[in-house]
Amino acid sequence: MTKHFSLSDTPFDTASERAQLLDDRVGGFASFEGWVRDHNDGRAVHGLRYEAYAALAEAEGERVLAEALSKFDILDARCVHRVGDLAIGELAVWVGVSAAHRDAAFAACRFVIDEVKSRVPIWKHERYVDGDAGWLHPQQS
Amino acid sequence: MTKHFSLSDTPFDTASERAQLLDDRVGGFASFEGWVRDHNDGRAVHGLRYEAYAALAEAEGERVLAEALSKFDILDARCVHRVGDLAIGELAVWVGVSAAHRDAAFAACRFVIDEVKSRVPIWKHERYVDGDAGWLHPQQS
Amino acid sequence: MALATVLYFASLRDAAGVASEPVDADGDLRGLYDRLRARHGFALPSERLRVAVDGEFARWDQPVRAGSEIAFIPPVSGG
Amino acid sequence: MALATVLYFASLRDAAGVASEPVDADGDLRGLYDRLRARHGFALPSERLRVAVDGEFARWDQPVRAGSEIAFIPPVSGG
Repeated sequence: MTKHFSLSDTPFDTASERAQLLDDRVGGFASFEGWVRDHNDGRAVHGLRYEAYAALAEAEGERVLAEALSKFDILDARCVHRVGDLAIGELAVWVGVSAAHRDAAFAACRFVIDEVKSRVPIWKHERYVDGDAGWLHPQQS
Repeated sequence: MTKHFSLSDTPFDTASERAQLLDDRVGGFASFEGWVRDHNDGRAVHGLRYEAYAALAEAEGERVLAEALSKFDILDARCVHRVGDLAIGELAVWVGVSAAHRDAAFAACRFVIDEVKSRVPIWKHERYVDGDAGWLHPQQS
Repeated sequence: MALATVLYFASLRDAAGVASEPVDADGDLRGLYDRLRARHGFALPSERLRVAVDGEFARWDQPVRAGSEIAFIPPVSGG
Repeated sequence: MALATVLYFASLRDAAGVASEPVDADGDLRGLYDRLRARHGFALPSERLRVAVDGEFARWDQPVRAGSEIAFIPPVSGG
Protein backbone atom coordinates (compact mmCIF):
# COMPACT_ATOMS: atom_id res chain seq x y z
CA MET A 1 0.00 0.00 0.00
CA THR A 2 1.30 3.48 -0.88
CA LYS A 3 1.93 5.60 2.19
CA HIS A 4 0.14 8.94 2.05
CA PHE A 5 0.91 10.18 5.55
CA SER A 6 4.22 10.12 7.33
CA LEU A 7 6.01 11.51 10.36
CA SER A 8 9.50 12.88 9.91
CA ASP A 9 11.99 13.50 12.70
CA THR A 10 14.24 15.51 10.38
CA PRO A 11 13.58 18.40 7.94
CA PHE A 12 12.12 17.05 4.69
CA ASP A 13 12.18 18.22 1.11
CA THR A 14 8.79 19.44 -0.12
CA ALA A 15 9.92 19.42 -3.76
CA SER A 16 10.40 15.67 -3.78
CA GLU A 17 7.07 15.16 -1.99
CA ARG A 18 5.37 17.34 -4.58
CA ALA A 19 7.07 15.54 -7.48
CA GLN A 20 5.42 12.29 -6.41
CA LEU A 21 1.97 13.85 -6.88
CA LEU A 22 2.37 15.17 -10.41
CA ASP A 23 1.50 13.41 -13.64
CA ASP A 24 0.05 14.44 -17.00
CA ARG A 25 -3.54 14.38 -15.76
CA VAL A 26 -2.87 17.00 -13.07
CA GLY A 27 -4.37 20.40 -13.80
CA GLY A 28 -4.38 21.80 -10.28
CA PHE A 29 -2.07 21.29 -7.34
CA ALA A 30 -2.89 22.84 -3.96
CA SER A 31 -0.55 22.73 -1.01
CA PHE A 32 -0.42 23.96 2.52
CA GLU A 33 2.58 24.41 4.77
CA GLY A 34 2.50 25.09 8.49
CA TRP A 35 5.56 26.93 9.80
CA VAL A 36 6.76 27.63 13.32
CA ARG A 37 5.82 31.23 14.10
CA ASP A 38 7.61 33.55 16.47
CA HIS A 39 4.35 34.26 18.30
CA ASN A 40 1.32 32.26 19.45
CA ASP A 41 -1.67 33.77 21.23
CA GLY A 42 0.33 36.92 21.87
CA ARG A 43 3.32 35.15 23.47
CA ALA A 44 6.81 35.28 21.96
CA VAL A 45 7.82 31.73 21.07
CA HIS A 46 11.44 30.56 21.21
CA GLY A 47 10.90 27.14 19.62
CA LEU A 48 8.78 24.07 19.97
CA ARG A 49 8.66 20.33 20.04
CA TYR A 50 6.16 17.99 18.44
CA GLU A 51 5.59 14.63 20.01
CA ALA A 52 3.46 11.91 18.43
CA TYR A 53 2.01 8.59 19.47
CA ALA A 54 3.68 7.33 16.33
CA ALA A 55 1.83 4.07 15.65
CA LEU A 56 -1.61 5.61 16.07
CA ALA A 57 -0.63 8.90 14.39
CA GLU A 58 0.47 7.05 11.27
CA ALA A 59 -2.68 4.93 11.19
CA GLU A 60 -4.99 7.90 11.80
CA GLY A 61 -3.08 10.06 9.31
CA GLU A 62 -3.51 7.37 6.64
CA ARG A 63 -7.25 7.29 7.42
CA VAL A 64 -7.49 11.08 6.94
CA LEU A 65 -5.76 10.84 3.55
CA ALA A 66 -7.88 7.85 2.51
CA GLU A 67 -11.01 9.83 3.40
CA ALA A 68 -9.78 12.78 1.32
CA LEU A 69 -9.12 10.49 -1.65
CA SER A 70 -12.63 9.04 -1.44
CA LYS A 71 -14.57 12.25 -0.64
CA PHE A 72 -13.00 14.55 -3.27
CA ASP A 73 -12.38 14.21 -6.99
CA ILE A 74 -8.61 14.31 -6.64
CA LEU A 75 -5.76 12.33 -8.16
CA ASP A 76 -3.41 12.02 -5.20
CA ALA A 77 -2.59 13.56 -1.82
CA ARG A 78 0.17 13.39 0.76
CA CYS A 79 0.91 14.82 4.17
CA VAL A 80 4.15 14.88 6.15
CA HIS A 81 4.33 16.08 9.77
CA ARG A 82 7.53 16.85 11.65
CA VAL A 83 8.20 15.50 15.14
CA GLY A 84 10.96 16.50 17.54
CA ASP A 85 12.49 19.92 18.18
CA LEU A 86 11.79 22.74 15.71
CA ALA A 87 13.12 26.29 15.58
CA ILE A 88 11.24 29.42 14.50
CA GLY A 89 10.76 29.37 10.73
CA GLU A 90 10.97 25.59 10.36
CA LEU A 91 8.38 23.68 8.41
CA ALA A 92 6.08 21.72 10.74
CA VAL A 93 3.56 20.18 8.35
CA TRP A 94 3.10 19.91 4.60
CA VAL A 95 -0.02 18.87 2.66
CA GLY A 96 -0.09 18.48 -1.13
CA VAL A 97 -3.09 17.54 -3.29
CA SER A 98 -3.21 17.04 -7.04
CA ALA A 99 -6.42 17.03 -9.09
CA ALA A 100 -7.72 17.64 -12.56
CA HIS A 101 -9.44 20.83 -11.34
CA ARG A 102 -8.73 23.38 -8.64
CA ASP A 103 -12.02 23.17 -6.71
CA ALA A 104 -11.32 19.63 -5.55
CA ALA A 105 -7.63 20.32 -4.94
CA PHE A 106 -8.37 23.25 -2.61
CA ALA A 107 -11.20 21.50 -0.77
CA ALA A 108 -9.22 18.32 -0.17
CA CYS A 109 -6.11 20.22 0.94
CA ARG A 110 -8.16 22.13 3.48
CA PHE A 111 -9.87 18.94 4.65
CA VAL A 112 -6.56 17.16 5.22
CA ILE A 113 -4.93 19.90 7.29
CA ASP A 114 -8.10 20.42 9.35
CA GLU A 115 -8.52 16.72 10.08
CA VAL A 116 -4.83 16.16 10.81
CA LYS A 117 -4.89 19.03 13.28
CA SER A 118 -8.02 17.78 15.03
CA ARG A 119 -7.59 13.99 14.98
CA VAL A 120 -4.00 12.84 14.63
CA PRO A 121 -2.27 12.24 18.00
CA ILE A 122 0.51 14.81 17.77
CA TRP A 123 1.13 17.34 20.51
CA LYS A 124 2.91 20.66 20.46
CA HIS A 125 5.13 21.78 23.31
CA GLU A 126 5.97 25.48 23.10
CA ARG A 127 8.95 27.14 24.77
CA TYR A 128 8.35 30.84 25.31
CA VAL A 129 10.92 33.62 25.28
CA ASP A 130 9.99 34.46 28.90
CA GLY A 131 11.24 31.02 29.97
CA ASP A 132 7.83 29.41 30.41
CA ALA A 133 6.87 26.33 28.43
CA GLY A 134 3.88 24.07 28.08
CA TRP A 135 1.90 21.51 26.15
CA LEU A 136 -0.96 22.76 24.01
CA HIS A 137 -4.21 20.88 24.61
CA PRO A 138 -6.78 23.02 22.81
CA GLN A 139 -10.49 22.85 23.59
CA GLN A 140 -12.26 20.88 20.90
CA SER A 141 -13.79 23.36 18.46
CA MET B 1 6.76 49.27 -5.22
CA THR B 2 7.22 45.53 -4.72
CA LYS B 3 5.93 43.50 -7.64
CA HIS B 4 3.44 40.84 -6.60
CA PHE B 5 2.37 39.64 -10.05
CA SER B 6 4.56 38.82 -13.00
CA LEU B 7 4.51 37.16 -16.39
CA SER B 8 7.30 34.78 -17.27
CA ASP B 9 8.20 33.62 -20.75
CA THR B 10 10.45 30.88 -19.39
CA PRO B 11 9.96 28.19 -16.72
CA PHE B 12 10.39 29.69 -13.26
CA ASP B 13 11.49 28.34 -9.91
CA THR B 14 8.67 28.12 -7.38
CA ALA B 15 11.09 27.58 -4.48
CA SER B 16 12.63 31.00 -4.89
CA GLU B 17 9.18 32.59 -5.25
CA ARG B 18 8.07 30.86 -2.06
CA ALA B 19 11.21 31.89 -0.20
CA GLN B 20 10.33 35.54 -0.72
CA LEU B 21 7.05 35.05 1.16
CA LEU B 22 8.40 33.48 4.32
CA ASP B 23 9.42 35.21 7.51
CA ASP B 24 9.18 34.46 11.22
CA ARG B 25 5.58 35.65 11.48
CA VAL B 26 4.32 33.12 8.93
CA GLY B 27 2.28 30.28 10.40
CA GLY B 28 0.47 29.17 7.26
CA PHE B 29 1.49 29.15 3.62
CA ALA B 30 -1.02 28.13 0.94
CA SER B 31 -0.11 27.72 -2.68
CA PHE B 32 -1.76 26.72 -5.91
CA GLU B 33 -0.16 25.55 -9.12
CA GLY B 34 -1.89 25.16 -12.46
CA TRP B 35 -0.28 22.58 -14.75
CA VAL B 36 -0.83 21.78 -18.42
CA ARG B 37 -3.03 18.68 -18.52
CA ASP B 38 -3.09 16.10 -21.27
CA HIS B 39 -6.87 16.52 -21.62
CA ASN B 40 -9.32 19.39 -21.61
CA ASP B 41 -13.08 18.96 -21.99
CA GLY B 42 -12.53 15.41 -23.17
CA ARG B 43 -10.05 16.29 -25.92
CA ALA B 44 -6.45 15.04 -25.91
CA VAL B 45 -4.15 18.07 -25.70
CA HIS B 46 -0.72 18.11 -27.30
CA GLY B 47 0.45 21.43 -25.87
CA LEU B 48 -0.61 25.01 -25.53
CA ARG B 49 0.38 28.59 -25.78
CA TYR B 50 -0.47 31.46 -23.46
CA GLU B 51 -0.57 34.95 -24.89
CA ALA B 52 -0.98 38.08 -22.76
CA TYR B 53 -1.66 41.73 -23.34
CA ALA B 54 1.41 42.23 -21.20
CA ALA B 55 1.06 45.85 -20.03
CA LEU B 56 -2.58 45.43 -18.98
CA ALA B 57 -2.07 41.89 -17.63
CA GLU B 58 0.67 43.12 -15.31
CA ALA B 59 -1.39 46.08 -14.13
CA GLU B 60 -4.53 43.99 -13.60
CA GLY B 61 -2.55 41.19 -11.94
CA GLU B 62 -1.07 43.72 -9.49
CA ARG B 63 -4.60 44.96 -8.74
CA VAL B 64 -5.74 41.40 -7.97
CA LEU B 65 -2.84 40.89 -5.55
CA ALA B 66 -3.39 44.31 -3.96
CA GLU B 67 -7.06 43.41 -3.42
CA ALA B 68 -6.05 40.10 -1.82
CA LEU B 69 -3.64 41.89 0.51
CA SER B 70 -6.33 44.36 1.61
CA LYS B 71 -9.29 41.91 1.83
CA PHE B 72 -7.60 39.10 3.76
CA ASP B 73 -5.49 38.99 6.93
CA ILE B 74 -2.38 37.80 5.13
CA LEU B 75 1.29 38.73 5.28
CA ASP B 76 2.26 38.51 1.61
CA ALA B 77 1.19 37.01 -1.70
CA ARG B 78 2.63 36.51 -5.16
CA CYS B 79 1.52 35.13 -8.50
CA VAL B 80 3.53 34.22 -11.60
CA HIS B 81 1.90 33.27 -14.90
CA ARG B 82 3.72 31.71 -17.84
CA VAL B 83 3.34 33.02 -21.39
CA GLY B 84 4.49 31.40 -24.63
CA ASP B 85 4.56 27.72 -25.59
CA LEU B 86 4.07 25.09 -22.88
CA ALA B 87 4.23 21.31 -23.07
CA ILE B 88 2.07 18.83 -21.14
CA GLY B 89 3.15 18.76 -17.50
CA GLU B 90 4.61 22.26 -17.49
CA LEU B 91 3.70 24.74 -14.79
CA ALA B 92 1.37 27.45 -16.14
CA VAL B 93 0.57 29.51 -13.05
CA TRP B 94 1.71 29.65 -9.43
CA VAL B 95 0.08 31.47 -6.51
CA GLY B 96 1.61 31.64 -3.03
CA VAL B 97 0.14 33.28 0.07
CA SER B 98 1.66 33.57 3.54
CA ALA B 99 -0.33 34.39 6.66
CA ALA B 100 -0.29 33.99 10.40
CA HIS B 101 -3.21 31.56 10.18
CA ARG B 102 -4.42 29.08 7.57
CA ASP B 103 -7.97 30.39 7.06
CA ALA B 104 -6.77 33.62 5.51
CA ALA B 105 -3.99 31.89 3.55
CA PHE B 106 -6.43 29.47 1.89
CA ALA B 107 -9.09 32.10 1.20
CA ALA B 108 -6.65 34.57 -0.33
CA CYS B 109 -4.94 31.91 -2.44
CA ARG B 110 -8.30 30.85 -3.85
CA PHE B 111 -9.30 34.48 -4.47
CA VAL B 112 -6.10 35.22 -6.39
CA ILE B 113 -6.31 32.26 -8.76
CA ASP B 114 -10.04 32.84 -9.38
CA GLU B 115 -9.58 36.54 -10.11
CA VAL B 116 -6.49 36.01 -12.26
CA LYS B 117 -8.37 33.45 -14.34
CA SER B 118 -11.40 35.69 -14.78
CA ARG B 119 -9.87 39.18 -15.14
CA VAL B 120 -6.26 39.17 -16.31
CA PRO B 121 -5.90 39.44 -20.11
CA ILE B 122 -4.16 36.15 -20.83
CA TRP B 123 -5.47 33.74 -23.45
CA LYS B 124 -4.88 30.03 -23.88
CA HIS B 125 -4.41 28.49 -27.31
CA GLU B 126 -4.69 24.71 -27.23
CA ARG B 127 -3.27 22.33 -29.81
CA TYR B 128 -5.09 19.02 -29.87
CA VAL B 129 -3.67 15.61 -30.66
CA ASP B 130 -6.16 15.33 -33.55
CA GLY B 131 -4.45 18.30 -35.25
CA ASP B 132 -7.12 20.87 -34.41
CA ALA B 133 -6.26 23.98 -32.41
CA GLY B 134 -8.04 27.01 -31.07
CA TRP B 135 -8.25 29.91 -28.66
CA LEU B 136 -10.28 29.44 -25.49
CA HIS B 137 -12.78 32.25 -24.90
CA PRO B 138 -14.96 30.86 -22.12
CA GLN B 139 -18.42 32.18 -21.37
CA GLN B 140 -18.33 34.40 -18.29
CA SER B 141 -19.47 32.32 -15.32
CA MET C 1 -8.70 62.34 -40.20
CA ALA C 2 -6.58 61.67 -37.10
CA LEU C 3 -5.70 58.05 -36.35
CA ALA C 4 -5.68 55.69 -33.40
CA THR C 5 -4.11 52.23 -33.14
CA VAL C 6 -6.03 49.02 -32.47
CA LEU C 7 -4.33 45.95 -30.92
CA TYR C 8 -5.72 42.47 -31.56
CA PHE C 9 -5.18 39.41 -29.36
CA ALA C 10 -6.02 35.72 -29.55
CA SER C 11 -8.96 34.89 -31.85
CA LEU C 12 -9.36 38.52 -32.88
CA ARG C 13 -5.79 38.64 -34.17
CA ASP C 14 -6.29 35.38 -36.05
CA ALA C 15 -9.46 36.76 -37.68
CA ALA C 16 -7.95 40.17 -38.46
CA GLY C 17 -4.72 38.61 -39.75
CA VAL C 18 -2.71 41.37 -38.07
CA ALA C 19 -1.68 42.16 -34.48
CA SER C 20 -2.49 45.85 -34.86
CA GLU C 21 -3.78 48.35 -37.37
CA PRO C 22 -4.41 52.10 -37.64
CA VAL C 23 -8.04 53.22 -37.50
CA ASP C 24 -9.85 56.55 -37.88
CA ALA C 25 -10.39 58.31 -34.56
CA ASP C 26 -14.10 58.62 -35.05
CA GLY C 27 -17.15 57.97 -32.86
CA ASP C 28 -17.07 55.85 -29.71
CA LEU C 29 -15.28 52.59 -28.93
CA ARG C 30 -18.37 50.45 -29.41
CA GLY C 31 -18.97 51.92 -32.85
CA LEU C 32 -15.33 51.32 -33.75
CA TYR C 33 -15.53 47.68 -32.69
CA ASP C 34 -18.74 47.16 -34.66
CA ARG C 35 -17.11 48.56 -37.83
CA LEU C 36 -14.02 46.38 -37.35
CA ARG C 37 -16.18 43.35 -36.57
CA ALA C 38 -18.02 43.83 -39.87
CA ARG C 39 -14.73 44.26 -41.72
CA HIS C 40 -12.89 41.27 -40.23
CA GLY C 41 -15.78 38.95 -39.41
CA PHE C 42 -15.11 38.74 -35.66
CA ALA C 43 -17.37 36.11 -34.09
CA LEU C 44 -17.71 37.79 -30.70
CA PRO C 45 -20.17 40.67 -30.12
CA SER C 46 -18.93 43.64 -28.06
CA GLU C 47 -21.07 42.43 -25.13
CA ARG C 48 -18.64 39.53 -24.66
CA LEU C 49 -15.54 41.75 -24.77
CA ARG C 50 -13.91 44.38 -22.63
CA VAL C 51 -12.09 47.34 -24.10
CA ALA C 52 -8.90 49.04 -22.95
CA VAL C 53 -7.30 52.36 -23.94
CA ASP C 54 -3.60 53.03 -23.41
CA GLY C 55 -3.21 50.00 -21.16
CA GLU C 56 -6.20 50.57 -18.87
CA PHE C 57 -9.75 49.24 -19.03
CA ALA C 58 -12.17 51.76 -20.53
CA ARG C 59 -15.91 52.23 -21.13
CA TRP C 60 -17.42 51.37 -24.50
CA ASP C 61 -19.09 54.79 -24.77
CA GLN C 62 -15.78 56.68 -24.61
CA PRO C 63 -14.83 58.52 -27.79
CA VAL C 64 -11.98 57.16 -29.88
CA ARG C 65 -9.15 59.54 -29.08
CA ALA C 66 -6.53 60.40 -31.76
CA GLY C 67 -3.15 58.86 -30.95
CA SER C 68 -4.58 56.40 -28.42
CA GLU C 69 -3.88 52.66 -28.37
CA ILE C 70 -7.07 50.61 -28.16
CA ALA C 71 -7.27 46.93 -27.27
CA PHE C 72 -10.33 44.71 -27.54
CA ILE C 73 -10.17 42.05 -24.84
CA PRO C 74 -11.91 38.77 -25.68
CA PRO C 75 -12.93 36.52 -22.76
CA VAL C 76 -9.73 35.56 -20.97
CA SER C 77 -8.53 32.00 -20.34
CA GLY C 78 -5.38 32.17 -18.27
CA GLY C 79 -4.61 29.92 -15.31
CA MET D 1 -3.70 -9.88 39.09
CA ALA D 2 -2.84 -9.68 35.37
CA LEU D 3 -1.28 -6.47 34.12
CA ALA D 4 -1.72 -4.07 31.21
CA THR D 5 0.59 -1.23 30.13
CA VAL D 6 -0.40 2.44 30.04
CA LEU D 7 1.39 4.95 27.77
CA TYR D 8 1.50 8.63 28.65
CA PHE D 9 2.02 11.51 26.23
CA ALA D 10 2.47 15.27 26.48
CA SER D 11 1.07 16.80 29.70
CA LEU D 12 0.03 13.41 31.05
CA ARG D 13 3.62 12.15 30.83
CA ASP D 14 4.89 15.28 32.55
CA ALA D 15 2.35 14.82 35.36
CA ALA D 16 2.95 11.07 35.72
CA GLY D 17 6.72 11.51 35.54
CA VAL D 18 6.99 8.36 33.40
CA ALA D 19 6.24 7.52 29.75
CA SER D 20 4.56 4.23 30.65
CA GLU D 21 3.69 2.11 33.63
CA PRO D 22 2.13 -1.27 34.38
CA VAL D 23 -1.42 -1.24 35.76
CA ASP D 24 -3.83 -3.90 37.03
CA ALA D 25 -6.14 -5.20 34.30
CA ASP D 26 -9.27 -4.41 36.24
CA GLY D 27 -12.60 -2.73 35.39
CA ASP D 28 -13.12 -0.57 32.32
CA LEU D 29 -10.89 2.04 30.68
CA ARG D 30 -12.73 4.99 32.19
CA GLY D 31 -12.36 3.56 35.68
CA LEU D 32 -8.66 2.98 35.03
CA TYR D 33 -8.16 6.57 33.90
CA ASP D 34 -10.02 7.91 36.92
CA ARG D 35 -7.77 5.88 39.28
CA LEU D 36 -4.62 7.07 37.49
CA ARG D 37 -5.89 10.65 37.41
CA ALA D 38 -6.35 10.56 41.19
CA ARG D 39 -2.89 9.03 41.65
CA HIS D 40 -0.98 11.43 39.35
CA GLY D 41 -3.11 14.55 39.57
CA PHE D 42 -3.94 14.77 35.83
CA ALA D 43 -5.73 18.05 35.11
CA LEU D 44 -7.87 16.75 32.25
CA PRO D 45 -11.10 14.79 32.87
CA SER D 46 -11.72 11.72 30.70
CA GLU D 47 -14.38 13.68 28.77
CA ARG D 48 -11.58 15.74 27.18
CA LEU D 49 -9.48 12.69 26.22
CA ARG D 50 -9.71 9.82 23.80
CA VAL D 51 -8.44 6.37 24.63
CA ALA D 52 -6.64 3.85 22.44
CA VAL D 53 -5.86 0.17 22.93
CA ASP D 54 -3.04 -1.56 21.05
CA GLY D 55 -2.67 1.34 18.60
CA GLU D 56 -6.35 1.83 17.75
CA PHE D 57 -8.98 4.16 19.19
CA ALA D 58 -11.25 2.40 21.67
CA ARG D 59 -14.40 3.04 23.73
CA TRP D 60 -14.10 4.13 27.36
CA ASP D 61 -16.49 1.36 28.51
CA GLN D 62 -14.25 -1.43 27.17
CA PRO D 63 -12.74 -3.66 29.88
CA VAL D 64 -9.02 -3.35 30.58
CA ARG D 65 -7.58 -6.42 28.88
CA ALA D 66 -4.53 -8.19 30.36
CA GLY D 67 -1.46 -7.71 28.18
CA SER D 68 -2.94 -4.79 26.27
CA GLU D 69 -1.23 -1.43 25.68
CA ILE D 70 -3.46 1.49 26.61
CA ALA D 71 -2.89 5.12 25.61
CA PHE D 72 -4.77 8.12 26.92
CA ILE D 73 -4.91 10.77 24.21
CA PRO D 74 -5.09 14.37 25.45
CA PRO D 75 -6.44 16.99 23.00
CA VAL D 76 -4.08 17.04 20.03
CA SER D 77 -2.23 20.10 18.76
CA GLY D 78 -0.36 19.11 15.62
CA GLY D 79 -0.17 21.23 12.50
